[in-house]
Amino acid sequence: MKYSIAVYGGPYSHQATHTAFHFAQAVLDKGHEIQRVFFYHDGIYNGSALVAPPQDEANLPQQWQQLAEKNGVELVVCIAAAVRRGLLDENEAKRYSKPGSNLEQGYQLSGLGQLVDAGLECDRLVSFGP
Amino acid sequence: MILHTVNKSVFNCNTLNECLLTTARNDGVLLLEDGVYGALETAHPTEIHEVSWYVLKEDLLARGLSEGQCREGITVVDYAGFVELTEQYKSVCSWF
Amino acid sequence: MENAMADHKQDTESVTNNQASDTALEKKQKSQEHSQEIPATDSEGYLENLSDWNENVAEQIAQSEGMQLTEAHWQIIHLLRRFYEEFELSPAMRPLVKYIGLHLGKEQARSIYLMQLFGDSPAKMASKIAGLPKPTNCL
Amino acid sequence: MSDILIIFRKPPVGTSWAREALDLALVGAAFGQKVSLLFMGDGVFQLAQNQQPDAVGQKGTQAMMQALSMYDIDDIYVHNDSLDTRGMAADQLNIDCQPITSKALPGLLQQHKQVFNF
Repeated sequence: MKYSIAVYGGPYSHQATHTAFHFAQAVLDKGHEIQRVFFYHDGIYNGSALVAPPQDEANLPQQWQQLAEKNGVELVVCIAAAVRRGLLDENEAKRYSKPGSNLEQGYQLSGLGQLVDAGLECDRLVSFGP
Repeated sequence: MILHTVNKSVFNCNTLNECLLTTARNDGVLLLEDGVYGALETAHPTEIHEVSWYVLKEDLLARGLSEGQCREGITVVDYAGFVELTEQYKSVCSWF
Repeated sequence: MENAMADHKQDTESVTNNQASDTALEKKQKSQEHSQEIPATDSEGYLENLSDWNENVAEQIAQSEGMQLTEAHWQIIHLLRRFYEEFELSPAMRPLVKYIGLHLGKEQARSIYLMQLFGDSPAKMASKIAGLPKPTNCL
Repeated sequence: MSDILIIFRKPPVGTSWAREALDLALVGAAFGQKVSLLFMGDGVFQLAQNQQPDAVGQKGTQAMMQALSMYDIDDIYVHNDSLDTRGMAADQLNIDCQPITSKALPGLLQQHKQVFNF
Protein backbone atom coordinates (compact mmCIF):
# COMPACT_ATOMS: atom_id res chain seq x y z
CA MET A 1 0.00 0.00 0.00
CA LYS A 2 0.99 3.60 -0.50
CA TYR A 3 1.19 5.72 2.67
CA SER A 4 1.75 9.37 3.45
CA ILE A 5 2.40 10.77 6.91
CA ALA A 6 1.57 14.21 8.31
CA VAL A 7 3.52 15.61 11.28
CA TYR A 8 2.08 18.59 13.19
CA GLY A 9 4.14 18.42 16.40
CA GLY A 10 7.49 20.10 16.94
CA PRO A 11 10.52 17.92 17.62
CA TYR A 12 11.89 18.13 21.18
CA SER A 13 8.64 19.59 22.49
CA HIS A 14 6.27 16.77 21.66
CA GLN A 15 6.37 13.02 21.13
CA ALA A 16 4.46 13.31 17.86
CA THR A 17 7.60 13.39 15.74
CA HIS A 18 9.04 10.30 17.46
CA THR A 19 5.79 8.41 17.07
CA ALA A 20 5.55 9.41 13.42
CA PHE A 21 9.13 8.30 12.79
CA HIS A 22 8.67 4.89 14.45
CA PHE A 23 5.44 4.42 12.57
CA ALA A 24 7.17 5.32 9.30
CA GLN A 25 9.88 2.74 9.94
CA ALA A 26 7.30 0.08 10.77
CA VAL A 27 5.39 0.91 7.56
CA LEU A 28 8.55 0.45 5.49
CA ASP A 29 9.48 -2.73 7.39
CA LYS A 30 6.14 -4.18 6.31
CA GLY A 31 7.07 -3.58 2.69
CA HIS A 32 4.75 -0.64 2.09
CA GLU A 33 5.71 2.52 0.23
CA ILE A 34 5.76 5.97 1.81
CA GLN A 35 5.21 8.66 -0.77
CA ARG A 36 5.53 11.75 1.36
CA VAL A 37 5.99 13.06 4.89
CA PHE A 38 4.27 16.44 5.17
CA PHE A 39 5.25 18.81 7.98
CA TYR A 40 2.69 21.40 9.11
CA HIS A 41 2.08 23.59 12.17
CA ASP A 42 5.07 23.25 14.55
CA GLY A 43 6.06 20.06 12.73
CA ILE A 44 7.92 22.31 10.29
CA TYR A 45 10.81 22.59 12.78
CA ASN A 46 11.74 19.05 11.76
CA GLY A 47 13.14 20.64 8.62
CA SER A 48 15.61 22.91 10.37
CA ALA A 49 19.26 22.43 9.49
CA LEU A 50 20.20 24.29 12.66
CA VAL A 51 18.81 21.69 15.06
CA ALA A 52 21.65 20.73 17.41
CA PRO A 53 20.54 18.21 20.04
CA PRO A 54 22.99 16.83 22.66
CA GLN A 55 24.99 13.80 21.45
CA ASP A 56 22.96 11.34 23.49
CA GLU A 57 19.61 12.38 22.01
CA ALA A 58 18.07 11.51 18.67
CA ASN A 59 18.68 13.95 15.83
CA LEU A 60 15.23 13.87 14.27
CA PRO A 61 15.81 16.04 11.19
CA GLN A 62 18.74 13.82 10.28
CA GLN A 63 16.83 10.62 10.93
CA TRP A 64 14.05 11.73 8.60
CA GLN A 65 16.63 12.72 6.03
CA GLN A 66 18.28 9.30 6.13
CA LEU A 67 14.96 7.46 6.03
CA ALA A 68 13.85 9.57 3.08
CA GLU A 69 17.06 9.13 1.14
CA LYS A 70 17.12 5.38 1.63
CA ASN A 71 13.48 4.83 0.72
CA GLY A 72 12.68 7.55 -1.80
CA VAL A 73 10.32 9.46 0.49
CA GLU A 74 9.52 13.14 -0.15
CA LEU A 75 9.99 15.39 2.88
CA VAL A 76 7.68 18.34 2.26
CA VAL A 77 7.42 21.33 4.61
CA CYS A 78 4.41 23.64 4.32
CA ILE A 79 5.82 26.88 2.94
CA ALA A 80 3.31 29.21 4.62
CA ALA A 81 3.72 27.58 8.06
CA ALA A 82 7.52 27.50 7.66
CA VAL A 83 8.20 31.04 6.45
CA ARG A 84 6.08 32.47 9.26
CA ARG A 85 8.10 30.51 11.82
CA GLY A 86 11.49 31.36 10.40
CA LEU A 87 12.31 28.26 8.38
CA LEU A 88 13.53 29.36 4.95
CA ASP A 89 15.15 27.83 1.92
CA GLU A 90 17.50 29.89 -0.23
CA ASN A 91 14.74 31.22 -2.44
CA GLU A 92 12.59 32.44 0.40
CA ALA A 93 15.59 33.90 2.25
CA LYS A 94 16.31 35.92 -0.86
CA ARG A 95 12.71 36.90 -1.37
CA TYR A 96 12.41 38.27 2.17
CA SER A 97 15.98 39.65 2.31
CA LYS A 98 16.90 37.44 5.27
CA PRO A 99 20.51 36.89 6.32
CA GLY A 100 20.52 33.13 5.79
CA SER A 101 18.52 30.04 4.97
CA ASN A 102 18.11 27.06 7.27
CA LEU A 103 16.16 24.33 5.49
CA GLU A 104 17.88 20.96 5.93
CA GLN A 105 19.01 19.17 2.78
CA GLY A 106 16.55 16.66 1.46
CA TYR A 107 13.55 18.74 2.59
CA GLN A 108 11.53 20.98 0.28
CA LEU A 109 9.16 23.86 0.93
CA SER A 110 5.87 23.53 -0.89
CA GLY A 111 2.20 24.43 -0.66
CA LEU A 112 -0.49 22.94 1.52
CA GLY A 113 -1.89 21.41 -1.64
CA GLN A 114 0.71 18.67 -1.15
CA LEU A 115 -1.11 17.57 2.00
CA VAL A 116 -4.46 17.54 0.21
CA ASP A 117 -2.85 15.62 -2.63
CA ALA A 118 -1.34 13.06 -0.23
CA GLY A 119 -4.79 12.40 1.20
CA LEU A 120 -6.18 11.76 -2.26
CA GLU A 121 -3.32 9.93 -3.94
CA CYS A 122 -2.33 7.58 -1.14
CA ASP A 123 -4.14 4.56 0.26
CA ARG A 124 -3.54 5.87 3.78
CA LEU A 125 -2.69 9.25 5.25
CA VAL A 126 -1.78 9.04 8.94
CA SER A 127 -1.39 12.25 10.98
CA PHE A 128 0.57 12.83 14.18
CA GLY A 129 -0.35 15.93 16.17
CA PRO A 130 1.04 17.55 19.30
CA MET B 1 -14.35 1.43 9.31
CA ILE B 2 -12.15 4.22 10.67
CA LEU B 3 -9.19 3.80 12.99
CA HIS B 4 -9.09 6.67 15.48
CA THR B 5 -5.88 7.44 17.31
CA VAL B 6 -5.97 9.38 20.58
CA ASN B 7 -2.83 10.79 22.20
CA LYS B 8 -4.19 12.72 25.22
CA SER B 9 -4.77 11.45 28.76
CA VAL B 10 -8.45 10.98 29.50
CA PHE B 11 -7.80 12.23 33.06
CA ASN B 12 -6.79 15.65 31.82
CA CYS B 13 -8.48 16.18 28.52
CA ASN B 14 -11.79 15.67 26.74
CA THR B 15 -10.15 14.48 23.52
CA LEU B 16 -11.01 10.79 23.96
CA ASN B 17 -14.63 11.58 24.79
CA GLU B 18 -14.91 13.84 21.74
CA CYS B 19 -13.48 11.07 19.63
CA LEU B 20 -16.04 8.60 20.99
CA LEU B 21 -18.86 10.93 19.94
CA THR B 22 -17.91 10.29 16.34
CA THR B 23 -17.09 6.57 16.31
CA ALA B 24 -19.26 4.02 14.56
CA ARG B 25 -19.78 0.44 15.68
CA ASN B 26 -17.06 -1.09 13.53
CA ASP B 27 -14.47 1.63 14.17
CA GLY B 28 -11.31 1.11 16.20
CA VAL B 29 -9.69 3.35 18.81
CA LEU B 30 -5.93 3.15 19.32
CA LEU B 31 -4.57 4.84 22.43
CA LEU B 32 -1.02 6.11 22.05
CA GLU B 33 1.42 8.56 23.67
CA ASP B 34 -0.34 10.05 26.75
CA GLY B 35 -3.55 8.54 25.44
CA VAL B 36 -2.46 5.17 26.89
CA TYR B 37 -3.53 6.35 30.36
CA GLY B 38 -7.05 5.91 29.04
CA ALA B 39 -6.41 2.14 29.00
CA LEU B 40 -6.09 1.97 32.80
CA GLU B 41 -8.79 0.14 34.72
CA THR B 42 -9.73 3.31 36.58
CA ALA B 43 -10.26 5.26 33.34
CA HIS B 44 -13.89 5.51 32.39
CA PRO B 45 -14.33 7.04 28.97
CA THR B 46 -17.96 7.74 28.10
CA GLU B 47 -18.53 4.90 25.74
CA ILE B 48 -21.35 5.75 23.42
CA HIS B 49 -20.70 3.37 20.60
CA GLU B 50 -19.11 -0.05 20.79
CA VAL B 51 -15.67 0.07 19.28
CA SER B 52 -12.58 -2.13 19.24
CA TRP B 53 -9.95 -0.86 21.66
CA TYR B 54 -6.18 -0.96 21.14
CA VAL B 55 -3.26 0.47 23.06
CA LEU B 56 0.31 0.97 21.87
CA LYS B 57 2.74 -1.25 23.78
CA GLU B 58 5.81 0.97 23.42
CA ASP B 59 3.95 3.91 24.97
CA LEU B 60 2.81 1.75 27.90
CA LEU B 61 6.39 0.60 28.55
CA ALA B 62 7.80 4.12 28.28
CA ARG B 63 5.39 5.22 31.02
CA GLY B 64 6.03 2.33 33.40
CA LEU B 65 2.68 0.70 32.70
CA SER B 66 2.10 -2.98 32.09
CA GLU B 67 -0.49 -4.88 30.08
CA GLY B 68 -1.86 -6.20 33.38
CA GLN B 69 -2.94 -2.70 34.39
CA CYS B 70 -5.10 -2.27 31.30
CA ARG B 71 -8.87 -2.65 31.20
CA GLU B 72 -10.25 -5.95 29.97
CA GLY B 73 -11.02 -6.03 26.27
CA ILE B 74 -8.16 -3.78 25.18
CA THR B 75 -5.72 -5.29 22.70
CA VAL B 76 -2.06 -4.37 23.14
CA VAL B 77 -0.28 -3.78 19.82
CA ASP B 78 3.30 -2.79 18.95
CA TYR B 79 4.28 -0.52 16.03
CA ALA B 80 4.03 -3.44 13.59
CA GLY B 81 0.53 -4.03 14.96
CA PHE B 82 -0.25 -0.33 14.54
CA VAL B 83 0.64 -0.61 10.86
CA GLU B 84 -1.55 -3.72 10.52
CA LEU B 85 -4.47 -1.80 12.00
CA THR B 86 -4.00 0.95 9.42
CA GLU B 87 -4.12 -1.76 6.75
CA GLN B 88 -7.37 -3.21 8.10
CA TYR B 89 -9.29 0.01 8.64
CA LYS B 90 -10.22 2.10 5.62
CA SER B 91 -8.83 5.39 6.94
CA VAL B 92 -7.18 6.87 9.99
CA CYS B 93 -8.43 9.86 11.99
CA SER B 94 -6.03 11.34 14.56
CA TRP B 95 -7.30 13.06 17.71
CA PHE B 96 -4.83 15.29 19.50
CA MET C 1 28.63 29.88 6.54
CA GLU C 2 29.30 32.39 9.28
CA ASN C 3 31.15 34.66 6.89
CA ALA C 4 28.46 34.39 4.30
CA MET C 5 25.87 35.30 6.89
CA ALA C 6 27.92 38.25 8.11
CA ASP C 7 28.37 39.55 4.56
CA HIS C 8 24.74 39.18 3.89
CA LYS C 9 23.93 40.98 7.10
CA GLN C 10 25.99 43.93 5.94
CA ASP C 11 24.09 43.95 2.69
CA THR C 12 20.76 44.08 4.42
CA GLU C 13 22.02 46.72 6.83
CA SER C 14 23.11 48.98 4.02
CA VAL C 15 19.76 48.42 2.35
CA THR C 16 18.04 49.43 5.57
CA ASN C 17 20.18 52.54 5.80
CA ASN C 18 19.29 53.53 2.27
CA GLN C 19 15.67 53.09 3.10
CA ALA C 20 16.08 55.21 6.20
CA SER C 21 17.61 58.05 4.21
CA ASP C 22 14.78 57.61 1.75
CA THR C 23 12.25 58.87 4.25
CA ALA C 24 10.72 62.25 5.02
CA LEU C 25 12.21 64.73 2.59
CA GLU C 26 12.69 62.37 -0.32
CA LYS C 27 9.25 60.94 0.10
CA LYS C 28 7.84 64.41 -0.16
CA GLN C 29 9.81 65.10 -3.32
CA LYS C 30 8.75 61.80 -4.77
CA SER C 31 5.08 62.42 -4.25
CA GLN C 32 5.45 65.83 -5.85
CA GLU C 33 7.14 64.34 -8.89
CA HIS C 34 4.67 61.43 -9.10
CA SER C 35 7.80 59.35 -8.90
CA GLN C 36 8.25 56.47 -11.30
CA GLU C 37 9.87 54.40 -8.56
CA ILE C 38 7.96 51.47 -7.12
CA PRO C 39 7.93 51.38 -3.33
CA ALA C 40 9.82 48.52 -1.69
CA THR C 41 8.80 45.13 -3.05
CA ASP C 42 10.06 41.62 -2.40
CA SER C 43 12.07 39.83 -5.07
CA GLU C 44 8.86 38.68 -6.76
CA GLY C 45 7.45 42.16 -6.99
CA TYR C 46 4.87 42.08 -4.18
CA LEU C 47 4.66 45.25 -2.10
CA GLU C 48 6.38 44.99 1.28
CA ASN C 49 4.04 47.53 2.85
CA LEU C 50 0.52 47.11 1.62
CA SER C 51 -0.25 50.70 2.63
CA ASP C 52 2.15 51.93 -0.09
CA TRP C 53 -0.44 51.04 -2.71
CA ASN C 54 -2.19 53.62 -4.85
CA GLU C 55 -3.21 53.71 -8.47
CA ASN C 56 0.12 55.14 -9.55
CA VAL C 57 1.93 52.30 -7.85
CA ALA C 58 -0.38 49.82 -9.56
CA GLU C 59 0.53 51.35 -12.93
CA GLN C 60 4.20 51.02 -12.08
CA ILE C 61 3.97 47.41 -10.96
CA ALA C 62 2.04 46.60 -14.12
CA GLN C 63 4.62 48.35 -16.25
CA SER C 64 7.45 46.44 -14.63
CA GLU C 65 5.53 43.27 -15.59
CA GLY C 66 5.25 44.58 -19.14
CA MET C 67 1.55 45.38 -18.92
CA GLN C 68 -0.49 48.43 -19.81
CA LEU C 69 -3.58 48.77 -17.63
CA THR C 70 -6.93 49.32 -19.35
CA GLU C 71 -10.39 49.94 -17.94
CA ALA C 72 -10.97 46.17 -18.01
CA HIS C 73 -7.88 45.63 -15.82
CA TRP C 74 -8.98 48.31 -13.38
CA GLN C 75 -12.38 46.70 -12.94
CA ILE C 76 -10.71 43.51 -11.76
CA ILE C 77 -8.09 45.29 -9.67
CA HIS C 78 -10.67 47.28 -7.74
CA LEU C 79 -12.79 44.20 -7.26
CA LEU C 80 -9.78 42.32 -5.92
CA ARG C 81 -9.15 45.03 -3.37
CA ARG C 82 -12.79 44.78 -2.37
CA PHE C 83 -12.38 41.00 -1.99
CA TYR C 84 -9.40 41.56 0.26
CA GLU C 85 -11.22 44.15 2.37
CA GLU C 86 -14.11 41.79 2.80
CA PHE C 87 -12.25 38.52 3.42
CA GLU C 88 -8.69 39.53 4.40
CA LEU C 89 -7.15 37.07 1.98
CA SER C 90 -5.80 36.96 -1.54
CA PRO C 91 -8.10 34.69 -3.52
CA ALA C 92 -7.26 31.61 -5.52
CA MET C 93 -8.60 31.44 -9.08
CA ARG C 94 -11.97 29.76 -8.45
CA PRO C 95 -13.19 32.07 -5.68
CA LEU C 96 -12.00 35.08 -7.67
CA VAL C 97 -14.02 33.96 -10.67
CA LYS C 98 -17.06 33.36 -8.46
CA TYR C 99 -16.71 36.78 -6.86
CA ILE C 100 -16.44 38.45 -10.25
CA GLY C 101 -19.57 36.61 -11.32
CA LEU C 102 -21.42 38.01 -8.34
CA HIS C 103 -20.27 41.60 -8.73
CA LEU C 104 -19.37 42.24 -12.38
CA GLY C 105 -21.16 39.73 -14.52
CA LYS C 106 -20.93 36.43 -16.37
CA GLU C 107 -18.87 37.82 -19.24
CA GLN C 108 -15.95 38.66 -16.96
CA ALA C 109 -16.35 35.63 -14.71
CA ARG C 110 -14.31 33.33 -16.90
CA SER C 111 -10.74 32.24 -16.31
CA ILE C 112 -9.96 32.67 -20.02
CA TYR C 113 -10.98 36.32 -19.80
CA LEU C 114 -8.74 36.84 -16.77
CA MET C 115 -5.84 35.11 -18.49
CA GLN C 116 -6.21 37.38 -21.49
CA LEU C 117 -5.91 40.35 -19.13
CA PHE C 118 -3.33 39.14 -16.63
CA GLY C 119 -1.46 36.24 -18.22
CA ASP C 120 -1.02 32.64 -17.15
CA SER C 121 -1.53 33.09 -13.39
CA PRO C 122 -4.15 35.82 -13.30
CA ALA C 123 -5.04 35.54 -9.59
CA LYS C 124 -1.40 35.95 -8.59
CA MET C 125 -0.59 38.68 -11.09
CA ALA C 126 -3.72 40.70 -10.42
CA SER C 127 -3.13 40.39 -6.65
CA LYS C 128 0.36 41.74 -7.11
CA ILE C 129 -0.84 44.75 -9.09
CA ALA C 130 -3.75 45.32 -6.69
CA GLY C 131 -1.33 45.47 -3.77
CA LEU C 132 -2.59 42.38 -1.98
CA PRO C 133 -0.31 40.05 0.03
CA LYS C 134 1.19 37.17 -1.89
CA PRO C 135 -1.30 34.32 -1.59
CA THR C 136 0.19 32.15 1.18
CA ASN C 137 -2.04 29.23 0.53
CA CYS C 138 -1.06 28.93 -3.10
CA LEU C 139 -0.92 25.48 -4.60
CA MET D 1 -19.43 10.74 -0.75
CA SER D 2 -17.55 14.00 -0.23
CA ASP D 3 -13.81 14.10 -0.45
CA ILE D 4 -12.60 15.85 2.66
CA LEU D 5 -14.02 16.54 6.13
CA ILE D 6 -12.14 18.98 8.32
CA ILE D 7 -13.01 18.94 12.03
CA PHE D 8 -12.41 22.18 13.94
CA ARG D 9 -12.02 21.46 17.68
CA LYS D 10 -9.78 24.22 19.03
CA PRO D 11 -10.81 27.71 20.22
CA PRO D 12 -10.16 30.58 17.80
CA VAL D 13 -7.42 32.74 19.25
CA GLY D 14 -5.07 31.01 21.71
CA THR D 15 -3.29 28.89 19.09
CA SER D 16 -2.84 28.95 15.32
CA TRP D 17 -4.98 25.84 14.78
CA ALA D 18 -8.11 27.70 13.67
CA ARG D 19 -6.18 29.61 11.04
CA GLU D 20 -4.17 26.63 9.84
CA ALA D 21 -7.22 24.37 9.62
CA LEU D 22 -9.06 27.06 7.65
CA ASP D 23 -6.08 27.42 5.29
CA LEU D 24 -6.27 23.69 4.61
CA ALA D 25 -9.99 23.96 3.88
CA LEU D 26 -9.45 26.79 1.38
CA VAL D 27 -6.56 25.03 -0.33
CA GLY D 28 -8.52 21.77 -0.53
CA ALA D 29 -11.39 23.62 -2.19
CA ALA D 30 -9.07 25.56 -4.52
CA PHE D 31 -7.70 22.13 -5.45
CA GLY D 32 -11.14 21.21 -6.69
CA GLN D 33 -12.07 18.95 -3.77
CA LYS D 34 -15.49 18.84 -2.15
CA VAL D 35 -14.74 20.02 1.38
CA SER D 36 -17.06 19.80 4.39
CA LEU D 37 -16.44 21.37 7.79
CA LEU D 38 -17.50 20.23 11.26
CA PHE D 39 -17.22 22.45 14.31
CA MET D 40 -17.34 20.57 17.61
CA GLY D 41 -15.95 20.82 21.14
CA ASP D 42 -14.21 24.13 21.76
CA GLY D 43 -14.12 24.56 17.98
CA VAL D 44 -17.63 26.02 18.19
CA PHE D 45 -16.08 29.08 19.85
CA GLN D 46 -14.61 29.85 16.41
CA LEU D 47 -18.20 30.60 15.38
CA ALA D 48 -18.75 33.28 18.03
CA GLN D 49 -19.83 36.69 16.73
CA ASN D 50 -17.99 39.92 17.43
CA GLN D 51 -14.53 38.44 17.92
CA GLN D 52 -11.96 41.22 18.17
CA PRO D 53 -8.62 39.44 17.86
CA ASP D 54 -6.90 42.76 17.15
CA ALA D 55 -7.39 43.47 20.86
CA VAL D 56 -4.55 40.96 21.39
CA GLY D 57 -2.67 41.92 18.24
CA GLN D 58 -3.83 39.04 16.04
CA LYS D 59 -5.40 38.85 12.63
CA GLY D 60 -8.11 36.30 13.39
CA THR D 61 -10.18 34.18 11.01
CA GLN D 62 -13.59 35.85 11.06
CA ALA D 63 -13.24 37.63 7.74
CA MET D 64 -11.69 34.59 6.06
CA MET D 65 -14.58 32.44 7.21
CA GLN D 66 -16.96 34.70 5.31
CA ALA D 67 -15.13 33.62 2.14
CA LEU D 68 -16.04 29.93 2.52
CA SER D 69 -18.98 30.22 0.13
CA MET D 70 -16.70 31.84 -2.48
CA TYR D 71 -14.66 28.63 -2.26
CA ASP D 72 -17.86 26.57 -2.67
CA ILE D 73 -17.56 25.25 0.87
CA ASP D 74 -21.22 25.06 1.77
CA ASP D 75 -21.49 21.91 3.89
CA ILE D 76 -20.70 23.38 7.29
CA TYR D 77 -21.89 21.48 10.35
CA VAL D 78 -21.91 22.44 14.00
CA HIS D 79 -22.38 19.89 16.80
CA ASN D 80 -25.45 21.05 18.69
CA ASP D 81 -24.50 19.52 22.07
CA SER D 82 -21.16 21.33 21.93
CA LEU D 83 -23.06 24.59 21.39
CA ASP D 84 -25.48 23.82 24.23
CA THR D 85 -22.81 23.02 26.80
CA ARG D 86 -21.04 26.28 25.91
CA GLY D 87 -24.16 28.41 26.11
CA MET D 88 -24.21 29.28 22.42
CA ALA D 89 -27.19 29.39 20.06
CA ALA D 90 -27.12 27.99 16.53
CA ASP D 91 -28.84 31.10 15.16
CA GLN D 92 -26.26 33.49 16.59
CA LEU D 93 -23.11 32.34 14.83
CA ASN D 94 -20.81 34.25 12.49
CA ILE D 95 -21.52 31.94 9.53
CA ASP D 96 -24.46 29.78 8.49
CA CYS D 97 -24.09 26.24 9.82
CA GLN D 98 -26.26 23.15 9.89
CA PRO D 99 -26.68 21.86 13.44
CA ILE D 100 -25.84 18.16 13.72
CA THR D 101 -26.75 15.81 16.57
CA SER D 102 -24.35 13.46 18.34
CA LYS D 103 -26.25 10.58 16.81
CA ALA D 104 -25.48 11.79 13.29
CA LEU D 105 -21.75 12.41 13.85
CA PRO D 106 -20.50 8.87 13.09
CA GLY D 107 -22.37 8.86 9.79
CA LEU D 108 -20.83 12.20 8.84
CA LEU D 109 -17.29 10.87 9.34
CA GLN D 110 -18.02 7.67 7.41
CA GLN D 111 -19.27 9.74 4.44
CA HIS D 112 -15.85 11.26 3.79
CA LYS D 113 -12.82 9.69 2.19
CA GLN D 114 -10.38 11.70 4.29
CA VAL D 115 -10.88 13.30 7.69
CA PHE D 116 -8.51 16.02 8.93
CA ASN D 117 -8.92 16.76 12.60
CA PHE D 118 -7.55 19.93 14.22
